[in-house]
Amino acid sequence: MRIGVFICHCGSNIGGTVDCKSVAEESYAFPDVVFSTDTMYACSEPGQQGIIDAIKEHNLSGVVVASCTPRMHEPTFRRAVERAGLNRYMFEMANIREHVSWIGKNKDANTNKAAELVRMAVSKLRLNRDLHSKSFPVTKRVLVIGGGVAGIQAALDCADAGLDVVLVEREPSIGGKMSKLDKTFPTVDCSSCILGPRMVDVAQHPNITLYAAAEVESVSGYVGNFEVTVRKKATYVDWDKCTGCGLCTEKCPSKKSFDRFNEGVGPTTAIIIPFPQAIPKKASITRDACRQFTKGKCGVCAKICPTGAINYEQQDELVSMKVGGIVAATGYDLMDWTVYEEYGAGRYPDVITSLQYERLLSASGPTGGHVKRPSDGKEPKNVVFIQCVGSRDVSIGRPYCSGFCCMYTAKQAILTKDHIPDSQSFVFYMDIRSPGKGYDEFTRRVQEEYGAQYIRGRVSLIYPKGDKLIVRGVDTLMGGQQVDVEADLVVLAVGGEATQGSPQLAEKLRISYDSYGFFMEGHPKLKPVETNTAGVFLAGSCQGLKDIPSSVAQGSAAAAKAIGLLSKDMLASDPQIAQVDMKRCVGCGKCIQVCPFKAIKEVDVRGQIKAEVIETVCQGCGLCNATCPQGAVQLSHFTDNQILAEVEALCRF
Amino acid sequence: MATLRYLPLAQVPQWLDGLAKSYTVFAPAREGSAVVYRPRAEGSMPELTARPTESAKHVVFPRAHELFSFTYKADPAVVGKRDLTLTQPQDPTPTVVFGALSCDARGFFAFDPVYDGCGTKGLAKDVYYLKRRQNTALVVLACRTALATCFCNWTGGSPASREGADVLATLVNDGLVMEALTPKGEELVSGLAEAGAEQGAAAEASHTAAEATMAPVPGAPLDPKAIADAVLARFDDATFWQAESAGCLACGACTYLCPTCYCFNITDESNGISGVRLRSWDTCMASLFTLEASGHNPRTAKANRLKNRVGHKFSYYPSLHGGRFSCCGCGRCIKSCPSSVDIRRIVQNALAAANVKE
Amino acid sequence: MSVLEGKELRIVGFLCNWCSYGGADTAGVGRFSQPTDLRIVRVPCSGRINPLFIMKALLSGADGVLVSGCHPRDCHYAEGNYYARRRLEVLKGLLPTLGIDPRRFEYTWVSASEGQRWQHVVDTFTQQVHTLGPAKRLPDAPELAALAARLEPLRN
Amino acid sequence: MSAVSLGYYPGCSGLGTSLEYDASTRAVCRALGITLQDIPDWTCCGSTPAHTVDHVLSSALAARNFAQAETAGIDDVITPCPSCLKNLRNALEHMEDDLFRARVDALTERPLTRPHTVKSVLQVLVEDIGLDAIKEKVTRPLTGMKVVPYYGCLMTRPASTMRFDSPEYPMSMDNLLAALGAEVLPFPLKVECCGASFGIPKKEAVTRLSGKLLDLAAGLGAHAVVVACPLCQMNLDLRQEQINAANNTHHALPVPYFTQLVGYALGVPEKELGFDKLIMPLAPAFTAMQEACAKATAVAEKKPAAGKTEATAGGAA
Amino acid sequence: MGMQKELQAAIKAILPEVDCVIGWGSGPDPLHGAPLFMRSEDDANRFASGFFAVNNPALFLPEYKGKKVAVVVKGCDARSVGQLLSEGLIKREEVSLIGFPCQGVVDHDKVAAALGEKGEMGEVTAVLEEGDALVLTLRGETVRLNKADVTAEKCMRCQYPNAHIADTFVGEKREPVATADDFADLAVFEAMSLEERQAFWEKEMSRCIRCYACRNACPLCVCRDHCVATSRDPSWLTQADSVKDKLFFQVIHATHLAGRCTGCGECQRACPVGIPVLLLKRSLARSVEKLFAYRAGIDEGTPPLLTFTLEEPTIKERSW
Repeated sequence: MRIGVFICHCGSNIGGTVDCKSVAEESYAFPDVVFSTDTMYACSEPGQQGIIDAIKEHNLSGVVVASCTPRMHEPTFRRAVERAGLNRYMFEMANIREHVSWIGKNKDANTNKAAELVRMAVSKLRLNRDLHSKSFPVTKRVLVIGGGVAGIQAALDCADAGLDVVLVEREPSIGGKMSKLDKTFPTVDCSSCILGPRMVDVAQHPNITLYAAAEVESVSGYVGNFEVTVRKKATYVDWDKCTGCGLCTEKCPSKKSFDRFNEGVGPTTAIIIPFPQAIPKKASITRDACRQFTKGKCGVCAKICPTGAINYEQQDELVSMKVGGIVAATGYDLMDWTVYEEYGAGRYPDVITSLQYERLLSASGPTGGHVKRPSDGKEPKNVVFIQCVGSRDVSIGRPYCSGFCCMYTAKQAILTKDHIPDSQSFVFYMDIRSPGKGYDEFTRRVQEEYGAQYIRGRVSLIYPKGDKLIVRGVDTLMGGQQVDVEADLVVLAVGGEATQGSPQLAEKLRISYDSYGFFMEGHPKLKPVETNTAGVFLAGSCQGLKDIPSSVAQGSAAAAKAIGLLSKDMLASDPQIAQVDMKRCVGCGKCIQVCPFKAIKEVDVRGQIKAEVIETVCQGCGLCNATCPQGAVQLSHFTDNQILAEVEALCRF
Repeated sequence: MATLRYLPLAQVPQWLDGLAKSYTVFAPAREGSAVVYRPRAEGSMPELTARPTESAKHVVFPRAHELFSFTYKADPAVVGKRDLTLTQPQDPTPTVVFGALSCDARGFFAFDPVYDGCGTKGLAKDVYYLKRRQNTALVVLACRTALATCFCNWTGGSPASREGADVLATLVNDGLVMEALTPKGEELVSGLAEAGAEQGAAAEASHTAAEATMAPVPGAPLDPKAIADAVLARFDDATFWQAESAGCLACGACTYLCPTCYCFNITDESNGISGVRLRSWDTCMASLFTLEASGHNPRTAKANRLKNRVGHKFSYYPSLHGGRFSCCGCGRCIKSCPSSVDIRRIVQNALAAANVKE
Repeated sequence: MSVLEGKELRIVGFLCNWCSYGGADTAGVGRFSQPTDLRIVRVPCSGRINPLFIMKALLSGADGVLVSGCHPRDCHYAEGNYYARRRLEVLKGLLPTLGIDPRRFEYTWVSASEGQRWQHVVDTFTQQVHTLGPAKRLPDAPELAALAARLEPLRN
Repeated sequence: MSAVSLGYYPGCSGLGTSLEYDASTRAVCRALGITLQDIPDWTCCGSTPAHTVDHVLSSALAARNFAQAETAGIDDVITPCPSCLKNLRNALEHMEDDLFRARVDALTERPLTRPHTVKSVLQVLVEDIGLDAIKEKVTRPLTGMKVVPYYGCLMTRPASTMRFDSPEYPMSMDNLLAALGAEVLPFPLKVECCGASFGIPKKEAVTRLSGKLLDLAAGLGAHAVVVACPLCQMNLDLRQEQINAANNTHHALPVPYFTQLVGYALGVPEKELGFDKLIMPLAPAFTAMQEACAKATAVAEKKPAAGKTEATAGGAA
Repeated sequence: MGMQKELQAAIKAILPEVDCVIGWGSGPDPLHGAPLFMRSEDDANRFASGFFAVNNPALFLPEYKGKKVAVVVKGCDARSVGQLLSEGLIKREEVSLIGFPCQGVVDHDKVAAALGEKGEMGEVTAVLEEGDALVLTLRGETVRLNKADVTAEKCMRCQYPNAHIADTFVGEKREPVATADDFADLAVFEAMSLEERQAFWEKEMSRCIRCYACRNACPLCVCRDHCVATSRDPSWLTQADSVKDKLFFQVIHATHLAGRCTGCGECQRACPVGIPVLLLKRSLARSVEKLFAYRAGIDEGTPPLLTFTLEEPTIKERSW
């Protein structure tokens, strides 16, 4: 074998703490290395050309690049060696940036470590073999999980591109958080006016199948051919018959049900259509609130329904389907702010969340758009907004910025003035974060034109005094002086968190999530809507909190990825899969027993039982390899001998 | 007959310590339940009662023998040029095996023709083997009794055979009567006191007594040709070998303990730029022994492999090397077989089968 | 010369590609400085790690071996780390019988987002191995040992 | 909970400004079957003056007290004073670090050999003895007395050190007083600062901060502000006149320790509870309580259907 | 002996239904038995059970896959059969088991040690069993040995002397010697420090001749001709005569048997140079029993390392 080694300086990223030149010199002594050099940026165009030229000039049959993490540029360099005529798997990377130069301070130790990592890579490369992909057909259907604005955008884009789309929404209606908003920043245009038509498009699009009040039960399979089961939850209303006339909701005698859509601002009936623009516009029964279920008798809705759609016996229904790609757009929830005892932990009715305030402001909300405070229905004059409630707060384990609260608080202060001209808004803030087109101007307008008083400081206590709430904070711009504001209403800009059930869904999708439940993108910069599981994409706040424009952009981006994936009739399988050495297999079946993908089957080879890998099903985890006692199953590109060679390159010296 | 010498038992360690100045001395040592030939620890008394579990062949024919080592070194001046350096191992030092059994000594007779150009002029000689063979002196300790598994008399041997030994040592009362049989042997014992006549007689008596404990050769007198023919006659008798090998585990204990099994494998054990070429013991009882590069294996069943072992020892080898068995009858393969496979019984069954059919 | 004499010990890490290798990358991106002893072998999944790789390393002269995979429930391949957990735990129990201090081998779970945790794991384990000092090495075959001695000058 | 034996660390104020806290704590423990064993030759806990200067030295002072406890065979210690508690706990926490511990050990004669715990009297009453057990022993319920519990800044904070109740809105003393029969008013400022540390250097801070507490308590109609900290008590009680003067108010709110009220309810004789040490007399609170009781009884008698109301309020001090 | 005759009768009864019956016959000397493959009444007459019937006949069963065979089993042999069955390596309908109450078997190393200076085992010309004693004849003299002193260790802690799975059971079931395995042998070993243990293995393994009798005597080693010990792809071991490679093989063997080894001890018995290789497997068996409450060959279900549970209550993961 003729190996070429390229040590990348990555500017000063590596070169600053690793002596790249001496690593290159040392590498020349490694077995089968016939060429070694250091290079400033291996991934750059001239860097890649240098590799290609060296392959040709020195007739190299394998290449090692020591640079950044293979999770970053392995595909880049594989393509480069391929351009030079080598098989893309005749390439190895040594990670001397993330694992060496960026974490070690001692240059000698770093240089030594880098050289050893190169030796490991060379030792493995010597055992690499050409690998070739197989192709398999794909299912041209996309599953979109979550019908908020991001999911709606992804579903419509995919459907417009001609793909079949299955949209699954947990709530009885799509629309997500955006449908609860009164207006949107920075244009202060009506939320339902811009979202409503898109929701209708979803309902009417011939390529979209919508399952509302449904959740993803299980996912198996692999990119191009996932098997998905959806659980349609019992709504006790036959939606095929329901016309959405709303008669049942008018007559329902149980009127104290928690109103989920209105964030609990005022009660609702046990049978509901969540809001007038709901898609699908169908009724559903809240079981816990319904007298038919709690008391065993009522049946008013059944009696009154003109189409006989009410069915108290309805059961959950499981629907299975095959899809080629999946877009997760599950959004966010507000965090449980009642951990803040100093804000009353829910004891004071006039301390409400920003989303509750949206419902108070909304013309379609329970108060018809009149701002009335919950305790006594009075119109508040002094409204205090507290930002960063559950954001940027290490003490409750929420160190991140929710990103959109500064903007919606500003919007709400403007709306407050619009609704109650003689009101005064106070905003306690930590920093005003308004990067975005027209955003900062917006936050200035609320102060300059609408007279909202912005106080830079945290609030340490809210306590009632008479029918007022005293909001005690600090004004850090006034030398840290304590300020007490008498408020009629306090609105908390509660931060977001990954929506309930995110980790469980991630486990079903086999994607990663961070400690807050947000799904992990494939790469923070270069793969923002892809995940590490091929065929699964992310859109909207499930990946990290974001505002409407960003969510919509991501919805489109995820759709573009899904469309790109399914634009081909056939997909190439990853050839890094398990292979059985038939001669050595004794047919003991242990590999079949452990394979998580059922990718190994028993075959009869001239009367003897043997294991055989189904190439398009194998995902390349290598569990079979580690299980087979005689090593008859080997994971290509990560064979026993390759890993042993790496171990020996480290230990036998 | 050379002068007999006498070494009191108590002086054995001291004498061996003396030899250790000019020789590497191997002697039987008890380790766990086994007795093995070990480079002797200074001042130690060798195990003289229990017979060694293993044969002494590894002294001359190590389990893994370094033939040479190699290193590739990059030439910085010429891109891609590698200089290969080969290094020969050091020559073996003069070695003495003290306490070999007479069957061990005779076992080397099976090796010699194979490694010495097969006795044929012009064929390569195996210097690695020959150097060690020539450098090694064998002090044979005469057996005083036969064990149930002993059958050296089948192969022309006896408990106190002088064949192949450089010195024959016989335990009498509280000392060893030493009889040098070769100049190499003479060099070893020349410093010892002469033995008395009664000591010589006692040694002789011990030899005779040991001989008496040997079970007689079946169907005496011994007819090696008849045995060779009978074993060969069973070549195509699969049923015979299946039955004989039914209890066989196909492990290599028999061949690795055998003083006459000389088969080997050659591997390069390298790490990176350097490595060694090893010649290591191989066993015909293993499947890999006959695995061909094509993937084909003519001997996948243990019956085939057992047939080869017995056939080789009693038929094929003799046909190439003047009728001599490549078996010295030490019985270690029987004694240590986990399944008590008895090579004598296989030969006898072959003879019986030959008699029935002819 | 490979090991910085007296300063570094030989620590081998086996990391799954999806979580822990990513976590180590995240630590790098965050410039979370770590001791330099560890060398990482990348494998697709902790389920790929045959416990014998660890034994191979320990018997071949590693002073410590660290395995890290996805947290339970997070395995990219759904189940690999569950098998790994059982196998590695059993392996750990065998080490004392071989005369190897079980503290020379640890396994843990680090996700791709846990750069800081990875730093902590590396710090802690490296310190642990340094407390134990260099492992006693089993003798090589005499011929290999002699070879190593002969080759020593060539390496410099 | 049967007989409990605990080491007792009174703290410096227990010998001076809060004699009544110390006395009532001992009396209450006696009444509840808790045997207190004083740490022999105890010294300063290393609190405020020391820990602002040198953490090691401060911890060494605390460690000396634990070492003294060891000589008497005591492992588990209680103290009434939250400030002492915080520093004793802090020291134990710091000493989990071997390096820190070595530095402490170098300063003390006797390194600690055993693990120790330290709790507040309030925590022991609420968590170990239990409200039910206390309720059972109440012979003189405080029915009719309106109280606000004031925990002070330290009793539950820092949360990671105190590990007791909610740091922002604790309820343990509320519940305890309710168990005694008192009417506990929700007091939003229950953990606010009284200004204790500024008692000497910046008196106006005290008058402002403590004034706010008294204003709210009076506004709520409380008969007494019940406290658990000697420093709070001193500010609110001893300085109440100064506060009144500075803020132009006319408060006369008694500021008893919770132990005093527990002791009273359990039937401990008043003289053992040090009521006489309070600057703002407690008597009006009891009077108010009795009046409220009488009113309630009268209302109850007017409504025969309501059944018998228990009114066994005892005499005031 | 009654038992012998009864077993022979049972063997003869089943002979017509099977390809062969695997049991024990006599060996090359009076102290050794040997596996016996019976196809005729004559063969059955040569059947010999008892103290010298040491071999584990379960070893041979996978070779007979596809044929129906009967096998005479001691309690420990039945455990091996049970494990082979639970792993699907043999089929229940192809195996017929004849069980009997095992009274324990000989440990040849103990006999050799007991004889000491009196002579070697190979010199013994006759053996008589007299109650609790063995009467040996060698060099014209008789030597009495206490059977208990020369009984295999595994029998001294035997919990399952009566084959727990048997199609035919001959004789009355006997009380087990022990009700639980206290792993006392490991405790003895573990009295050594870690350094001493390492030195112990270094010394013991140095005399290994790499014959792989340990492996080939193991009824659960399924790889047979394809063992990684000698393969070059994968290449786990070198051919060097090194303690490292030899010990590593023992680790390979033991880990491959983790959760599967039934403790029959054949590996150790087969070792021609007497290396205590069972120790490693005992250590693993103890871990497996502790972690997964699993006793190979006895407990039903998948061997613990071929399955998992989401929560592992017994595995205390290290809190970093």
